[in-house]
Amino acid sequence: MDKLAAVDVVNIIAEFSKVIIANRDYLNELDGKLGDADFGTSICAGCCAVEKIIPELGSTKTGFALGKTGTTLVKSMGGASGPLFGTIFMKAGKALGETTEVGVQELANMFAASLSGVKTLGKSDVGDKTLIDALAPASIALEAAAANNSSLQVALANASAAAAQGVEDTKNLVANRGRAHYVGERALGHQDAGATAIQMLFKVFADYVN
Amino acid sequence: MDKLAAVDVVNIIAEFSKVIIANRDYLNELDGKLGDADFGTSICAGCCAVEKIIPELGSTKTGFALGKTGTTLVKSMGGASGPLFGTIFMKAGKALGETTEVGVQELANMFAASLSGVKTLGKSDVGDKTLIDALAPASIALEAAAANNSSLQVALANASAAAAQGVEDTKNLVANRGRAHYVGERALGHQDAGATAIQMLFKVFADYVN
Amino acid sequence: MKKIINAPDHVLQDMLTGMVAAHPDYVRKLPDYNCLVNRLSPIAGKVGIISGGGSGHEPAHAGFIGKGMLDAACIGNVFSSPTPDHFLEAAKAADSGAGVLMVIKNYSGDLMNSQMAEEMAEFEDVKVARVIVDDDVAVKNSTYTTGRRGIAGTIFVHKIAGAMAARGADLAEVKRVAEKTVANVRSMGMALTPCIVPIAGKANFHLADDEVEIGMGIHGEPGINRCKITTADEITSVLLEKIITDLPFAKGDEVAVLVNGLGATPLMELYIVNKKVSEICAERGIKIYRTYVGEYMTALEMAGASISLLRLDGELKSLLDAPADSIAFKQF
Amino acid sequence: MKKIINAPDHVLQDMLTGMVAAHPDYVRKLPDYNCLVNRLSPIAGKVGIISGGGSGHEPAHAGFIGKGMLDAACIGNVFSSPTPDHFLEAAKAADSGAGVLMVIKNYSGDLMNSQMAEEMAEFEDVKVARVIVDDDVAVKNSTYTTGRRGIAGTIFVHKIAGAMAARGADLAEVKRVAEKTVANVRSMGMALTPCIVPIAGKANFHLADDEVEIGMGIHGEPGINRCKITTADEITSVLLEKIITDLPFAKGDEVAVLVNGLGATPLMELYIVNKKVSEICAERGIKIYRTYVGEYMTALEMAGASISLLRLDGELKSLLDAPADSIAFKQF
Ligand SMILES: Nc1ncnc2c1ncn2[C@@H]1O[C@H](COP(=O)(O)OP(=O)(O)O)[C@@H](O)[C@H]1O
Ligand SMILES: Nc1ncnc2c1ncn2[C@@H]1O[C@H](COP(=O)(O)OP(=O)(O)O)[C@@H](O)[C@H]1O
Ligand SMILES: [Mg+2]
Ligand SMILES: [Mg+2]
Ligand SMILES: [Mg+2]
Ligand SMILES: [Mg+2]
Repeated sequence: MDKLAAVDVVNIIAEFSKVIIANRDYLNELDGKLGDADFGTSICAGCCAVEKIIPELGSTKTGFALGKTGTTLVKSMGGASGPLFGTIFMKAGKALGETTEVGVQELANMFAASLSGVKTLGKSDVGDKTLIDALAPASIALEAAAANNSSLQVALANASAAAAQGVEDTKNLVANRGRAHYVGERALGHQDAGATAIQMLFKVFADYVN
Repeated sequence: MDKLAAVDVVNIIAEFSKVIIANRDYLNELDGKLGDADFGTSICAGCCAVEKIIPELGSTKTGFALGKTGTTLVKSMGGASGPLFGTIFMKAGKALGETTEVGVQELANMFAASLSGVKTLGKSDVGDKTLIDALAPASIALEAAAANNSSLQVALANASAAAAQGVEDTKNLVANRGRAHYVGERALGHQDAGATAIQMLFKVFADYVN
Repeated sequence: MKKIINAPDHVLQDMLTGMVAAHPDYVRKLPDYNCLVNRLSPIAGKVGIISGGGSGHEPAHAGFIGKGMLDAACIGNVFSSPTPDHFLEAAKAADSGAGVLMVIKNYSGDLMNSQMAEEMAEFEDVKVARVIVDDDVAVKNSTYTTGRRGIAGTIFVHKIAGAMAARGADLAEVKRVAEKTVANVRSMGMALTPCIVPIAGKANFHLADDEVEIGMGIHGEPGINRCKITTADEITSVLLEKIITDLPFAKGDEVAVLVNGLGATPLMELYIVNKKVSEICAERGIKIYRTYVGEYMTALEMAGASISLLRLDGELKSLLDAPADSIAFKQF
Repeated sequence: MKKIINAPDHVLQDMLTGMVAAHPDYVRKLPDYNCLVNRLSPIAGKVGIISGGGSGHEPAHAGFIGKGMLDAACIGNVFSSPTPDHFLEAAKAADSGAGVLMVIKNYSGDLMNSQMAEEMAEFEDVKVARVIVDDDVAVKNSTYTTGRRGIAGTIFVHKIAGAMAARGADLAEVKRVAEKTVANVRSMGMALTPCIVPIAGKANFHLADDEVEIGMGIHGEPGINRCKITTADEITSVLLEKIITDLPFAKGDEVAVLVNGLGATPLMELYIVNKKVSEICAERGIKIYRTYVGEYMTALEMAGASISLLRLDGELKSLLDAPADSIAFKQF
């Protein structure tokens, strides 16, 4: 597989939803260490809403399903993560627009857009012990893969590995600001829930092309 | 001792206050079985107020100290027992009035007045598992003693014994109405707190004349 | 016992001080008496309305002092009746010469102390009448009562009598509508947790983690039965069934509803109860004219709620509709 | 978990149904949206005021819908921000064409969802401005915030902005006084017990039988320190000290005071706190212009209280004094 078609994007969205729903309690548990233990419930509500609209996602434009998934997440999640995950998909969709095929360069473009959208909305950055700490390294890995003309498989494998490492790194972060700040040293050893969901997203992408 | 003078009445009131104050926790505990465990606190507050006015109780009229004690109890106790114990002393005082000496007949008169006052105010009667179950038999004992021309010592010993028996009898009562009604069978085995205080009053009288 | 207090035997005085400090435009305190008095009272020609009882039921009763409701309230220690002199002084402060109605809940202590005050008032040339509220349909007798307890339905008596007095009616008329209110109001409560009287320092009963007490009184007196907690809908149905069949409230009746929190119950839960109340009334053809949801007659930090229904006629409706501007009950 | 509810995931809908049933003269619900709207809104020519946030803080925020306060509120799940479409629909329902001010408490979720709504509103031709309330002086950052949390001081923002809008001021002017209120209000709370989010089913922290948490947030977020419970006077002093030195409030300042219950604290205890508040203000020469005591911004059944102080100038005083007739905040 060289490029993802719109239908592949829909399949990936469907698979991501399945994975998230299966990990609801785990994500709640992770959020419980640094926050209010509702991230799993919240993103699960979002993914359930997404599952319901999967039949409506058919289109030749790859951006369509992503954008629609984003607005669905925004409308169904609430909390802090709703706008953030919504933005990730909405910005990704907007970056792809009417494109009918997604290659490595497109993947790099779309997640760069997602990353910048999240940073702006969340007023946060790398090192704040948030989902950005998984999204940023994955995005960088994709840009490197695009520069190196890597295959889709290699690009997504690298991105997934980078996201996984990013999640691992959140364990060692004591944030200077934001929600993880107040727990201070107590946050050490715990990985961020939102970052974990991002890693799951990249793993679904990587597994799909294999 | 044949008759009680006004000063004896004051001494008895003072002694009664002492006894009650010493039995605060015990009376609370008894009330706790059938009510809200505040009777000791309540009557103790009354007796503390009475102790403060003891110096003002000097008079040749035996009714004066009793009446003043009654109004003091009413003003300082609150709850259900305040008006009742206040009435006991107020009615007793009123029955004696300007009398300078209290013999058996006077004792019978004063507690008959107390009893009828309590029944009217409390809308209660013998068998309701209240202080009436101590006051009524004591009052009857005094009337019998008066009819038999018994001595003060015998009359008060009988009254005290009758009150004690009355308290004992409250253990076996399941009231048909009033505050002990709702606890029903659960009230069995527990003596009434108010009746216990009445018994203490008669015991103080009996001990004083010995 | 975990409370924001200074000392168990200071709670009444500290609270009174805090209330006057918060609402100097509504109330003043009588020196030497645990009585709060409407800043405007006595109001010339108006019958005075006073209420009294133990504290621990806030905002009842002093919180209902204000235009169109109470002229004064006398407040006892926690869950303990004030003594007659406090009732008397409250009555005197409320009296403009037109007489005073005492609103008393049916508890032995309140009854006896207020009755003594009524007798004392004669000597002070204050015309006093009393109305005894006994709206709780749960049990016939209870810890402090012979007959039914007076609970949250008392608020309606304050409102109706207050409005009638504000209209300039005489004492007999004010008493008449107060008694009419008592005759038409029925209530019942339930509790999830006990409360702690500060001076006692510990709860006087225990409820298991999954138990509720149906018919609980506002001092923690036992109710009808203790059962496993079920849904809000079921609990509401049980309470309302008992209330409706008692009067009985019938199809076509118009009612005012009061969903009252006992202290620790979130307003969210009271509204959830009210949802079911409105559904049951609709099913039964009972028309809801007005609804009040909130904390009106509490039992310290007890978790639980009571429901009151007041059957209305034209007169009661217009009195209920009248504006009121008290500390805790305001209506434009 | 012991609650009077039907099911953890029904609490929001059941509550909204119960609220509308209780107050049909004040609010209507937007079909398909968790938004309650003033029955009279949009009011021709008037700037709309809306507030939104998670539920569990009742009466905040829908309880402040009414004349002189809010036109609409959108309500999320317990302690969770509503999604942007709910903010948007609330804004649309409140807009008469004069624009809408959104009153938002400083929590990441509320901020982001309302910001998205603000962006979406542009496409719907609704002029929206936002004011962010961050009155809690306890901690700089917390579970859901960057910067200070918004807590009970928000009530003053509703009141002042609502009054300004009722006067017919334009959106910029309404926003100006709202921001002036935010600039002059400081709050801090403390808790005695945790609360339980229905869907979680258990408390997310624990306090020992003799512990209090000073600076606790309204979702149970940690504060400054956990210490042994002392007297109401001491606790009040600690909170007020932090509040007063923060702005700082100075001798000669005139303030409005809000002693707010977090859900399970008896009104009696809130008045006891207010006693000390009034004493401290008197000592420091801070003049209390108005005091509010009660439950305005709660955290489900959490026991505890917060204190808010708002420094007033002539403009804020007259806006605070303006009448208001909302469900839970009424002022003649
Ligand atoms: N300002 C932010 N910027 C980026 N990510 C954030 C921000 N705030 C929260 N997150 C992410 O959202 C996750 C928490 O989401 P969730 O539990 O749904 O929100 P809430 O804090 O409202 O309960 C965190 O694990 C973190 O990755
Ligand atoms: N109606 C009544 N008639 C006679 N005695 C009564 C009546 N009600 C209560 N008592 C007496 O008062 C005592 C309880 O007093 P107390 O605890 O002070 O009152 P409360 O019930 O208000 O807490 C009881 O033990 C009983 O003897
Ligand atoms: Mg969370
Ligand atoms: Mg008792
Ligand atoms: Mg008592
Ligand atoms: Mg959350």
